Amino acid sequence: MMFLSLTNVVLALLAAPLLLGVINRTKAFFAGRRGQPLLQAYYDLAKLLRKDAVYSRTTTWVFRAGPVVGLACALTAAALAPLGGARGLISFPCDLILLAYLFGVMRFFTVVAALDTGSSFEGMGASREVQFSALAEPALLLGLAVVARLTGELSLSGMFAALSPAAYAASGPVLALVGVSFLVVVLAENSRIPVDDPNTHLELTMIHEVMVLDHSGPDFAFILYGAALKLWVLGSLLVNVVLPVRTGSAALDLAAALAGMLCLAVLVGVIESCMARVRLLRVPQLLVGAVVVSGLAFVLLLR
Amino acid sequence: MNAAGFLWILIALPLLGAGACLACRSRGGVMAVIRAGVLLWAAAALVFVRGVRAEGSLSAGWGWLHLDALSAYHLLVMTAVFTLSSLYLPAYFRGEPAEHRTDSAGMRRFGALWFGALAAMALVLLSDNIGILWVGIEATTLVTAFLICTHRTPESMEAMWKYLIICSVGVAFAFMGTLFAGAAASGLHYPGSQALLWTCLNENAARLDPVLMKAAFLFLLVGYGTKAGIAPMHSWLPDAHSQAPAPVSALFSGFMLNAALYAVMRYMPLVETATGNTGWSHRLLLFFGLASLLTAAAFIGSQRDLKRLLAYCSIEHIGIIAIGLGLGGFGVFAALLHTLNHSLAKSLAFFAAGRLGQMHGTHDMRRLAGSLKTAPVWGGALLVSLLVLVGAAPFAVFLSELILLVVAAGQGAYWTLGLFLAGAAAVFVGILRNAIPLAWGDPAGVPRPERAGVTEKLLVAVCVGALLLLGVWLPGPLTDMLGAAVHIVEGAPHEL
Amino acid sequence: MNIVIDTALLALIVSSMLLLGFSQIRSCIRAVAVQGFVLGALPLVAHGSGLVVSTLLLSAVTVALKGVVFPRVLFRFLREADVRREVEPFVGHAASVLVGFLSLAGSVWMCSRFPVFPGNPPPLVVPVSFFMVFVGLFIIVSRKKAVSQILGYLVMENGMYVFGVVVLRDMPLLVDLGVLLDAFAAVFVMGVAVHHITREFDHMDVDQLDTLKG
Amino acid sequence: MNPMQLTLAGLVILMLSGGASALAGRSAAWSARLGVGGAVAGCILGLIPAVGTLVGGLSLSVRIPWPPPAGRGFELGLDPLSAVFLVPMTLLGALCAVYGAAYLGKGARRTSWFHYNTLVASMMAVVLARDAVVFLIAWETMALSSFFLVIHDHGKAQARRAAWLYMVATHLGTAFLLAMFAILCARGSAGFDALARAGAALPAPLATVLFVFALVGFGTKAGFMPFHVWLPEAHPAAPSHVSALMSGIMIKTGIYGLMRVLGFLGAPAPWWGGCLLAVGVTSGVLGVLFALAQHDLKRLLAYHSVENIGIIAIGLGLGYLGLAHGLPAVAALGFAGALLHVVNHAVFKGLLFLGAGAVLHGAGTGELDRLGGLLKRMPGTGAAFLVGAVAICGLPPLNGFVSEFLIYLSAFRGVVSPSAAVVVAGLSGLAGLALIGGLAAACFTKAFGVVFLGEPRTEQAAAAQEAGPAMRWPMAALACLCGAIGIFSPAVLPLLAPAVAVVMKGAPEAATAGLAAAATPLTWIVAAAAVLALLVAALSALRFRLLGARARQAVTWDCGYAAPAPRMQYTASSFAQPLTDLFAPLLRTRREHVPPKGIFPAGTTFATETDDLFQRNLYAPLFRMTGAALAWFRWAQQGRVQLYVLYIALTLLALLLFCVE
Repeated sequence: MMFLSLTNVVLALLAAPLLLGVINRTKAFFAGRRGQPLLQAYYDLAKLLRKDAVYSRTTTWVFRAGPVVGLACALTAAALAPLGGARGLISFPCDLILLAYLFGVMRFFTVVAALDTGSSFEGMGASREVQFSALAEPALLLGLAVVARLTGELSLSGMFAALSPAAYAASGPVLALVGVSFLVVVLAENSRIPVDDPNTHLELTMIHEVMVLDHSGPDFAFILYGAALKLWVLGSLLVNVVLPVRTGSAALDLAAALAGMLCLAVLVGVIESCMARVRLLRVPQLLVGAVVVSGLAFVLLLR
Repeated sequence: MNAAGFLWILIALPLLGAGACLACRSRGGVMAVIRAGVLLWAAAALVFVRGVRAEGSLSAGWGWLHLDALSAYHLLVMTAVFTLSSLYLPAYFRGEPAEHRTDSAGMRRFGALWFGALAAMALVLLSDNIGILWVGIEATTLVTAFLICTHRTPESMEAMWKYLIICSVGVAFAFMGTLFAGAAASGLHYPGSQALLWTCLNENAARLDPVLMKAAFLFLLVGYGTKAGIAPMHSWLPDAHSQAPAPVSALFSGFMLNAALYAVMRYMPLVETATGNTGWSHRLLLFFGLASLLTAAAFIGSQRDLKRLLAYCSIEHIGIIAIGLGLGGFGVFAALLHTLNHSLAKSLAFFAAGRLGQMHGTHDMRRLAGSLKTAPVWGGALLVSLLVLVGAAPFAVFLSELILLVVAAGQGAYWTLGLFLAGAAAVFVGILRNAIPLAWGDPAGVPRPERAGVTEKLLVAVCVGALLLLGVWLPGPLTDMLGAAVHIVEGAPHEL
Repeated sequence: MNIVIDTALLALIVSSMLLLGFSQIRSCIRAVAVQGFVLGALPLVAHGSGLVVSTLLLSAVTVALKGVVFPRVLFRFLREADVRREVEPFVGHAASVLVGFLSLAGSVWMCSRFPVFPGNPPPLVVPVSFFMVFVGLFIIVSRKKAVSQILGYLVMENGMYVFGVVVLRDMPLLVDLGVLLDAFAAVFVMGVAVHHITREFDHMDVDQLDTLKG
Repeated sequence: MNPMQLTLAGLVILMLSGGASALAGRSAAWSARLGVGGAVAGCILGLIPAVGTLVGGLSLSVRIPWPPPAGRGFELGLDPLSAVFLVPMTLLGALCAVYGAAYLGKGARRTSWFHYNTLVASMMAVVLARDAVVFLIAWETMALSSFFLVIHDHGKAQARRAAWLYMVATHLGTAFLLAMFAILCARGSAGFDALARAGAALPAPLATVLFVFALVGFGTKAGFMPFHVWLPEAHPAAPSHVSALMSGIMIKTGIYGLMRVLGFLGAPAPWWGGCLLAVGVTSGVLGVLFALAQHDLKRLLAYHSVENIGIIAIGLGLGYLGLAHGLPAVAALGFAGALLHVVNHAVFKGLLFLGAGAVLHGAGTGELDRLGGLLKRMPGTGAAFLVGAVAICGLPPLNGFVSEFLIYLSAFRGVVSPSAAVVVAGLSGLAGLALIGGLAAACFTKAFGVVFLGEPRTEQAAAAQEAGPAMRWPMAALACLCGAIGIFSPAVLPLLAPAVAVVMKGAPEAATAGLAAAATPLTWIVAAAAVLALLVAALSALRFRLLGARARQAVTWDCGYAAPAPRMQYTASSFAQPLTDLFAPLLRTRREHVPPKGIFPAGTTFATETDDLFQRNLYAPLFRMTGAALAWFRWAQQGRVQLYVLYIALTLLALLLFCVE
């Protein structure tokens, strides 16, 4: 069991950047291009780690602390997240709170690091980031609460281990709704379309990217890697809910889960290719929608 | 020695003092006479109060003079108020602005009237004959009328006239009530000299004619209530208090109102026993008490004149005392305790108002703003006394009001409870809204300097100290005396 | 004996009515003086059985004060404050008289609610005293001149005096005298007050004393 | 010397030193020395027995036969519940005194320390009182002394207005308490044990009424919405060390009173918990929203007190729901979370207000949009403030997270519990907490970022001075406490068990059993925190190896714009604008806007003001209407003496007609 959890974590650490590659390839496919190599993210990281860094004269130690703390949080979160029926490395009742709040810490420090530069663009991005996450958090927790109520378990590992196709037979619609709201959360939290466009380059329209405009070199590598891990962890929650494959053999379950992650990446790519970014003023409605969906799921569960 | 025989001293001494004042040459002389006389009188009064504590009650003059726990307690309050006011007088008259500075003739008249008031109120407390009781109350009206217009201004004239007419009419009703009481008693066939003695009436109150007693009590309540400033008979009070010189206002609020209320208290056991302890009179007092409280609450918010504000505050507190009497039982205890607390606090407030008014030449609160800066001693005194009067802990008034609430709750009188709290809250808001600018606002204009002497500082310190002490501690003797007084008002013995 | 008392009471009623009707302050004062004399006679007839010294003294003092001194005092102040001599009522004279009748009826009705008074006095006494009290009040309320107010107060006092003398025969003399003294002092003080007021405002129109309000 | 005597000694020392400092007011130095010395000594004397009680779990009481009339005696007691409040009270009292001495400096008045020490002493008396009369006297004294402290800077009209609002609010609240205690005392004596007996025997409707009274009365002091209106006015007006004390612990006496009194009222009705929960969620969400809309640092912090009181109320609500539905685990966790949050909020809110004071003291303004870049100039203050900000956002591994986690745990337990009411309650509770958490993060990234980061927006801010050591050390101590409570949470939790047992009126075992559910998670959280710390260390080491000193300095990326200026930075208002727009219907922000016109626009202005929802739409109109209604009575007294006599006559007639039969 312990071994499985470890492999889980290692897998996350290794495979997280791959998701970005998959997403890009999917988008390239839809755009009819060959696109970057799958492992582009890894190359970028390697290059960035080797580069120097430039710091604004305005900044203080807070600016430097941002990426470090962010990545540390992402890594810790990775240790919390279970996948494919295997328990997370760290697992206890209500660890989901810790998970959510670790991302909270990550966000907090990214945001203050952005504000440390005194650049109005980064301030803009920071302000949007806090707004959207403030709305995404209830959606995530409500969804998890639904799962908890459904399985009677309080720890992530416990509740996801208790999920199974049988659970779908019992209360499929509930889980489906939760899945939907999680998908929105994943997209919003990782600043993907329709909430944010990762490869736009107009400062005025960016959210997450604009916050890290001034980071360079290893710092930026940390941020990139942290983002990838965040995508992986949150995605794994979604995958856990959407396809709880329980063949009995842990290896098979894990493989299925990995497949699920890749599918998720593809799905994100597809969404990014065939949807436009919604107007910033519409984003809150989207997130509130996610909250409502989770609530709806709970009502279905209670009745 | 048997102190009782000399009760008449308490009335004679002030009369002598009045004479002495008239004989005096200078302002200073009058002041000296007042200070000496009142202190002497206070000493004598305290001796008799101790006598009452020892023997239960004193009586003299073929039973026409009588001092029991109830009157002794009021005598105590009266002593406190008169002593404090008399000690305050010199400071006040020294601080008079030149434009209306009392000349020596005016001073002589003031001294004489001051002693006259002392004598009249002493008569009220001492006389056992309800007829003489009435005479005493009427006398206070007539004597104090001219104290109001010590400084002769059109307003003070007007106030004096209203005071005179309204109180005379009211007290006339009280006379009618006294006559009715006599009529109710005339079935007892006492020899003429005792027919109207309260003690005799009290002994066989059960044989008094109930209907006549009720009618009597109605007349008395309206009559003495007018003098006590119970709404809706209160209308003279704001005018008189606002126009009278500060020491006189202190006297009015500090004791004259209580004296009238004391007269009502005297009749409560009679009518209750006569009508078979149905709580009829209590209900009336409760009603009028609430009426006064709410009237004060309604008017106090819109006052601009500091002394008028204090006058309405007096109406409120008289109402609170009446509520206590109306609740009966332990409520009477609270009411009597409240009498003392209110008298001390209100005297202090009027002292402060008087001196501040002299410094600014007006009592308009907008002009008095920032008094803590301009006059630390009296500004502070005013702030503290206002806080006490709105019932802020840890001061004495808070305590008596709290007891009152507990009693009300104990009787399930939740409406009383609610109305009391509502009214008190309204008064609180009304007063505090003015108190904050008064204390801390930006001073308007430059007043004359304060120059508070040692006496004044001591006066303030003593009042504040007493109020603070009474707020956290009741001395045993006081409690006992209050208990005995409650027995008297309640007629039947009542466990505390 | 009751006949005499009833006549006296009738005299009081009539004088009060006239008081309501008169438009000249002087005549009002005279009416009150008349009442004073009647009241002075009252103790004699009321305590008919054997003329006691105290009774004589009482009636004498009464006549002296209510019949002689008060009117003189009032006339004097009226002279000093030489102002128009009309009463100037809020309520017209005819209406006032009507009110008088109503109050008489009312007081009769009200007194019917009381039990028989001890030592059963003639039936008309209590209603008349109530009536006079009401009339006095009405005069105070409905007249503008300060002097009228004093008159009203006097009438009230008289009414109560009737009650006292007839119903409380054995009221100690000292109390009676004290009461009379107080009444005198009251009138005197009010007179002095009017004097001062006329000096301050050079009018004695109470209606204009309304600067203090609220 | 037994603990109670220590506490009493502390109280006496506080009072005496306060008086002495007032008398020594002629020499400001001595006044400060006496006051501060006495405050510190008294607080330490009070702290010792409190800690002893928490560790030992025993409860003591002492009755001094000196009677406040109508009371049974001057009766004090110290039980775990009191101790939980007493510990932060004394700690904060001492630290704020030390800070205040330096903060006031020349601005001290001769009575400053008298009122301060009286405030501390009366607060201690409030939590120690075991007799209704003593409690009420202490309660009113507390109100009065804090009133004097709020109006300390009475030169400002705004301070006077704040003090007036505060006094009125607190007095109206006290009116409800008076009614409640009167009704309870009337059923026996004034001692708390007697009140408990009386309360247990109350008929249900009366108990309900008393619950409402307690909620309103204590809620006004605690700052529950909608009774909070005084709070955002009074706390900014007071000197910062006083704001820290008031916001940190004084408003908690309301929570204490509520818990104490609800303990008297017999078994809690199910809807009480629900009511508290609703109040909590409302206060929490609205509080943080209004905080977002503020641009004065201390006002912002004051609104956050409302928010945190809301979080505490959520915990209490869950607790009482748990009690009512027989779910000891939910109850214990809820209460424990609430109590711990009381302590935590005292620590970090005290820290934040002290930080704000340092900013005020150093830069001369608390106006967010006039500050900036202070971290370079005030490194110590900035670091401490950052710790406080992270803590108040409830982020791990600091103390705020622990208490919120306990409440979350209780909520989730409720969610998986059988009874539907508790499920819904738990769900709304955790949804509310989540929303509050997100918004709080937004608010404090704004506060910290705009004040301490970026470039100074004004010369004032550029010339800011770091606070002196006497002001920095208290902040440092509090910051360390934030960390310590977070790290040692598994050790802190058992200390709460006795207090929770008092609230649950059950055996300590029940409470301990309930809290056991939280033991494992807290241990794991500490482990995770350790991992986090290690990772941070490792990563920074890694970056240092990669970069060494090879970091170049440059200007901030300005998108190619030629002349960037500090004024172009994102301001607090603009940072919060998306959220405030989103909740505009609630906030009703007023805007004065002169838009730019033409090609070369002249002066253009934009200003927003968000005044309190309830103050503007509920209380102000209410007071206006009452005033108008009362003024209407004045026609009755127009100065006509005839009319006055008529009133008397009519009264008499009416009485004669109706009262004689």
